[in-house]
Amino acid sequence: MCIAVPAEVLEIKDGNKAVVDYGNLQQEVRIDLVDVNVGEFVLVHVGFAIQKLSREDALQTRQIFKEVYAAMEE
Amino acid sequence: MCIAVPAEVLEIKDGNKAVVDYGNLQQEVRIDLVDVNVGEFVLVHVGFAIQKLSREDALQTRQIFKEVYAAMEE
Amino acid sequence: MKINMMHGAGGAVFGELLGETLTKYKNNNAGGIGLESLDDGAVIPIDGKNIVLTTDSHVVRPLFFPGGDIGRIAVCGTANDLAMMGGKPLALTCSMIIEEGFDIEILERIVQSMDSALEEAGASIVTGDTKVLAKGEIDGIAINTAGIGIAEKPVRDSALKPGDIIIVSGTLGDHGLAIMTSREGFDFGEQIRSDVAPVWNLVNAAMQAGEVHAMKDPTRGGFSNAINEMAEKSGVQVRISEESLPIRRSVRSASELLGINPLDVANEGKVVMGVAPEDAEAILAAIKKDKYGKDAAIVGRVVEGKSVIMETGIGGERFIEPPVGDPVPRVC
Amino acid sequence: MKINMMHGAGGAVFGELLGETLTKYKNNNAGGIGLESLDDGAVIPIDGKNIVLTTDSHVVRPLFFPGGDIGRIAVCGTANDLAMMGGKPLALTCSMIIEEGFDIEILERIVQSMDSALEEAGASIVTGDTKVLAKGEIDGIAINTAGIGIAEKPVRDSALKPGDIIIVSGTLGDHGLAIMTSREGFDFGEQIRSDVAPVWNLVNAAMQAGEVHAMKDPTRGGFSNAINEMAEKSGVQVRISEESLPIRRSVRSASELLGINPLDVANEGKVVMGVAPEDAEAILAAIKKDKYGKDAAIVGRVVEGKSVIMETGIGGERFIEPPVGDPVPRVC
Amino acid sequence: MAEGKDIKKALDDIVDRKYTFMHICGTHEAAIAKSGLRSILPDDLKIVMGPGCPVCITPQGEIDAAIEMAEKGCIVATYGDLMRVPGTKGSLDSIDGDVRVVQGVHKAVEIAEKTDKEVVFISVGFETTAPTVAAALLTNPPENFSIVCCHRFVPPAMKYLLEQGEAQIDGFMLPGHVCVVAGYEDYEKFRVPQVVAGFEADDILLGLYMLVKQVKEGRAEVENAYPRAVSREGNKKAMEMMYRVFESHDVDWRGFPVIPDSGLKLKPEFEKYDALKKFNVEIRHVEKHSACICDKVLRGVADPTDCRLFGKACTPQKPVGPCMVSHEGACKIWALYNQKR
Amino acid sequence: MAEGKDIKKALDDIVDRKYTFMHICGTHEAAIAKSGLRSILPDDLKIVMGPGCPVCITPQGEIDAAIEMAEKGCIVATYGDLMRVPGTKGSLDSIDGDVRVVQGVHKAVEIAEKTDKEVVFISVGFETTAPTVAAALLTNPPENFSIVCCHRFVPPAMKYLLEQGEAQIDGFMLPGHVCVVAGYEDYEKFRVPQVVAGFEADDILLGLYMLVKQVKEGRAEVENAYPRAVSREGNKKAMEMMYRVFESHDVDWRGFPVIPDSGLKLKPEFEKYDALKKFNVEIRHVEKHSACICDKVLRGVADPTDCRLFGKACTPQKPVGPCMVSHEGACKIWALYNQKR
Ligand code: SF4
Ligand code: SF4
Ligand SMILES: [Mg+2]
Ligand SMILES: [Mg+2]
Ligand SMILES: [Mg+2]
Ligand SMILES: [Mg+2]
Ligand SMILES: [Mg+2]
Ligand SMILES: [Mg+2]
Ligand SMILES: [Mg+2]
Ligand SMILES: [Mg+2]
Ligand SMILES: [Mg+2]
Ligand SMILES: [Mg+2]
Repeated sequence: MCIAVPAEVLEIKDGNKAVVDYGNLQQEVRIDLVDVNVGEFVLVHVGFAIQKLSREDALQTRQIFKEVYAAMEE
Repeated sequence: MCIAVPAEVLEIKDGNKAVVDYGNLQQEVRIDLVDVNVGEFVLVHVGFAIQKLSREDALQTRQIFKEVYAAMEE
Repeated sequence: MKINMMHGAGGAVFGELLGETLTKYKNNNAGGIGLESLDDGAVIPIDGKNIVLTTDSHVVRPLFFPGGDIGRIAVCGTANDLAMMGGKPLALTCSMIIEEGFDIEILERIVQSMDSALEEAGASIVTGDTKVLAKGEIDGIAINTAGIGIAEKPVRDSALKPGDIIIVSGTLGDHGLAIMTSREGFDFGEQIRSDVAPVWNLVNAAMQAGEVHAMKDPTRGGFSNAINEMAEKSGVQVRISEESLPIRRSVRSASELLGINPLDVANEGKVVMGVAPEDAEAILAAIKKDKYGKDAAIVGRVVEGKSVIMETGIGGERFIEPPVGDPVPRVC
Repeated sequence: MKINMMHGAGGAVFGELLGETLTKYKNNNAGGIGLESLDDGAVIPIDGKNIVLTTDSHVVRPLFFPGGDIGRIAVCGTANDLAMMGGKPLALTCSMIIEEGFDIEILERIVQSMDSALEEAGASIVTGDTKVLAKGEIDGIAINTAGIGIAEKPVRDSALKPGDIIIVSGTLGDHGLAIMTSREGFDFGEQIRSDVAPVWNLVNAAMQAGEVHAMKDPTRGGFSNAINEMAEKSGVQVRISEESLPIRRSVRSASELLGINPLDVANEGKVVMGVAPEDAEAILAAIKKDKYGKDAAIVGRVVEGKSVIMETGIGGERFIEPPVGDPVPRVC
Repeated sequence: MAEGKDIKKALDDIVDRKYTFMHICGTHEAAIAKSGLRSILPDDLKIVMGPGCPVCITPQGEIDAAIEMAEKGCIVATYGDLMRVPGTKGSLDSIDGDVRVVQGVHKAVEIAEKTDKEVVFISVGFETTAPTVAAALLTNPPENFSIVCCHRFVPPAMKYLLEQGEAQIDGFMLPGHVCVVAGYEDYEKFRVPQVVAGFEADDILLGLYMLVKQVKEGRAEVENAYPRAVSREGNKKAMEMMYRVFESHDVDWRGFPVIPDSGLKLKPEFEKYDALKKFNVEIRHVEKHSACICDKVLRGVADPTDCRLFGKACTPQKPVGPCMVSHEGACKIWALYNQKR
Repeated sequence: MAEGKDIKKALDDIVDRKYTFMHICGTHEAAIAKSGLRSILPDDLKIVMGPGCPVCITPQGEIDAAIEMAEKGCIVATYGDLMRVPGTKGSLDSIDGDVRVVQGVHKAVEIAEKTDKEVVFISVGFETTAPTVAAALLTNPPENFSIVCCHRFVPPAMKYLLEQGEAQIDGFMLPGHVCVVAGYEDYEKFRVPQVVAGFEADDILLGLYMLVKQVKEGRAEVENAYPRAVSREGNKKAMEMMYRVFESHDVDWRGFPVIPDSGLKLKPEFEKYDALKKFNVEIRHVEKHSACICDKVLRGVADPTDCRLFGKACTPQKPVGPCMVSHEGACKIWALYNQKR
């Protein structure tokens, strides 16, 4: 029930802050709630990163999509 | 040092009030400071009649003017 | 530096702001009479036609007052500025800025009043705009009208010539004193009424009757301001005869009571014009035939020199100066 | 009933106020296109010439924002409304309402910005008006501009025909999101910039390249509002392809972050037009040559019926509705 | 859109009878509406909205308290969503005070750092949001900062809803971003089909597909269609921070009664940030309209017009239940539709 | 205008050397300016303005007190004249509070009768005005009404001025409307030529004529050129009412020191109407610039530029003495003239 947007971590700053990129749009967000490194992806909600997004899991979703689509094609 | 305007008393009202006419302009003013009757003239300052104007004295001023003018004409 | 209330009252302080800030456009003229003239409006020649263009924002308080309301002023003010350029009012725009919480019934009354003023002025509101601001961001309502008209022969406010006769189209000070006395609680009721009215018909009659050299409507800053602007821009001296100035008895009484010069306050349905001396009587007669021109009078004449001089009732002279700031009722 | 903020945000609630109160003038037309049309402006035929007239009051906050300021908007907004009627901008009026205490240096910056926008738009401010209100009676400044232009062939917003192709002249949502993010403190700095610009040149190029049937600038209420007005007034259905809508990546990111539909917020340098299908490619090419038309795109088509339908990326359909009230950043 | 059409076909194939699923998330509703997703679903497949935004279910008393803070001269900061939610005498955007929209709690703290005035953050939100507030309170905001804590949890509300009796709902699409933080273990106690879904159109379609499949296969478990962001345990660090600052308690929801353990309150050691205590403001419990049948409307067993408050005590201008607050609420949609006729 | 020319001729005839007279009344100055009277006087006859309006001589501290009342949420009512007189940090018309211009004290009382708010009337004025305030206080204004009493008397100021040493002034035109109320007996103690005059141009010309005549004849008495309104004893009823409510005390005047018995204060039985006591506001005695030479400027023995404050500590924006406050004040005229150059 809460808008959250994926973003890439560009820079880690002091005071639990990081600069992230949402897609041609950068903003400083708080990273108190996650442990992240530059180059990783996070979900940002109300200006806080609330979770890391892993590439593998993202792929896994795509995998499920694929299975559905494959099922249809049978 | 105080703007005061002559007016004719048109009507006496309750509560130390009177309706006066300044010349095509009527207003209710306070008459606490003077004893006046309808038809008499008063000087009004900040919405209060501050003095009666007597016709005779008015004439007397005109008389002084006249004397001055007469003096000149000699 | 900060804007202060004096900046809004016309006159010298406003003049400085105008000169140094508000007119600093390089793009200030579309071929005819432009912003540089600071006249009642602009003139843009289009294929031999003179299109007159003008604008005014209206913020009068109270919104309804004896003799008129903000809607009637919004229409007449702009129609009259067109007329002052010699232009017949044709079409007006209307842009309202309204405060959240404003009563829609009052809005309806304003619109109705505008419509009946349009009827009288022979013009239409052809396009508009509305903005609503949050509570406290504007006090009630502000109405801008702009307008266009067509002038056979544009008339400037700066073309007085020595020898010209100065005519005013009616009594002076009515609007300003009506506003002030209804605002400040002097209980005068309807005894002093605004003169707000459209004047194109009387202006047109005057122009048909003879040579009108210069015109201006004595709005903000009153007659004092208008006649000074005309004299200064024309490079002439104007001499006004105090005793010939048409001032309603009730207005004179109120102005004495309040310590306010009726020449310093706004009129909304009046014209000051400088006319060729040989045409003066004909023009005056033509104006007097109009509904809004009955009290018209010759009030002065133009001579070589500068400034505006009042020839007073006792045979004295004084300057008529543009007022500094909005007049306030005084007791001393 | 009282005015509320919804009344000022365009859309349905404002439409009611418009219909029932603000357009109740009997005197609403000077011979051509009048107030009854609720188009971007009016058209007044004078001796075979089509004079276009329009007005807008500008109250944008903050006064200065990435990509523009209130002065640039005041000039472009009115110049563009003229262009939307097919009119070449010629002359503008400028009427300012200023709060006591306003900084004169800021005023100077606004005037300079207006002047350079005029330069670009090829127009002039030829007449003006200034009112000063007491502290608290207005919040800072409001600027009204009205303007006139000349249209060879007036263009209405109500003349879409089935078969027409819908073109937008560039990316959508830039201005609205720039304003919102600079106002609400999202620290985006200059990453999202207003698109405020004069569009006469690209409009003119489009009209030279082919048949432009209808035009409107998607200002208040954004593209959603403009396209709905066009469809409803024209009595047609418009079908928009979601994937063809040009939206800047940064604007899209911000709109996702804020939960705001970029189609619902204002643009200040964009045009929505319906053009003859056979001319669509030529017109698009002409627009793309203009400085402010690089991102122009064909975004939809007109069919018989009513409403505006979005054909979504997943092959679905939904209505595009005019927004109710000003969008607010959301978290859910 | 080949893909979209393909999915539509997959769903067409699998849907063999009427199915109704409920999502309980405003962001799901927005994504569904934006993508026109309902227009491509098979006629027999319905997705309806539950009590899904933390704002709609904020009771009037909490809005009133926020307004009272503003009237006392505090700077009130909150999310844009809350601005137009009506309390008993108006909404935050209709009052005179200094009310500011912020992106998050940290921006409200920044305001407090730059002013001497009192800054009160109206802290709404579900599990997704509460940890951000905890994080802010754990980093020593200035003394002039405080919050009105209005946080609520999803599972207790779902539990309440399910306990009201039979629902014409075949399963639930769980709120992806709530589960990002809280995980979905808590939902496993509910004996209904549930799928956690993301917010792309594809995510939602996948969620629906998995829900239909689960129903058809007779299962009633929690599946995850959003694994790129959601795990069973959620974000443990975030949850732990949340419970360092807050503890659960019983609160009422707009139109609902008090639901046990469905809200958060500040722990004693953080009471100095409690705006209600600081300014001695009480949340007036606006007397519960027992007549509100939102729960039935939400469970699909009643129409808004079956409610005797509908259009009378309860209108879009003066809503009683959450179904009348939310733009996507069934009661509001019915009311606006009737107004237009 | 035959008449005007005739008078001019009469004065031309009688004026045989340089004469300078002082009026001490703003209303005289206004009438002189409006009628262009100076333009018809013989070159050798000058009429200059003294400390003639009750507003200009109101010290900053009293303006500051009025502003403080407004800032405390009182409705402040006063005459228009006072609106633009600067205190130490602004004038009444530049502040945010509720400040209203009224015609007289009774209108301020009416405001109080219609509101629950406190209404404070800033009560300035000379003998002419003070009795109207007494009349109002004697007719039981409501409890939420009070006044800041700033009334002053003319004769003590004139006495002070005359005691400062030689003046280049041949005589005084006495303020007609002050004398309407107070009579002119009090002025008979001054051993200088004086004439009470009215406010028509003719009245003033007559006054001047009588002054010149008195000087020429070597007299130094009080004559009355305004008998239609003024008598030696004045309006006894008004004066008596005034002294029922007020008693005289020592006050300072803007730019002057404390002048004994030159002001009025409320008698103990009317102290409940004393706004200063009611709201615990003190009139800060803005430290006297002993350097102000207004008295010398007024007596014609110094020019404004002889004052070392002129244009520095004392400007039209921040005036020190009354000569810089009044529009007709010598210092203000000089300052504005210099600004323009
Ligand atoms: S109409 Fe109102 S009270 Fe009735 S169910 Fe809907 S939200 Fe609840
Ligand atoms: S300049 Fe100022 S201080 Fe000096 S005499 Fe004049 S009023 Fe007094
Ligand atoms: Mg004018
Ligand atoms: Mg104008
Ligand atoms: Mg005008
Ligand atoms: Mg507009
Ligand atoms: Mg003119
Ligand atoms: Mg437009
Ligand atoms: Mg427009
Ligand atoms: Mg526009
Ligand atoms: Mg003007
Ligand atoms: Mg158009």
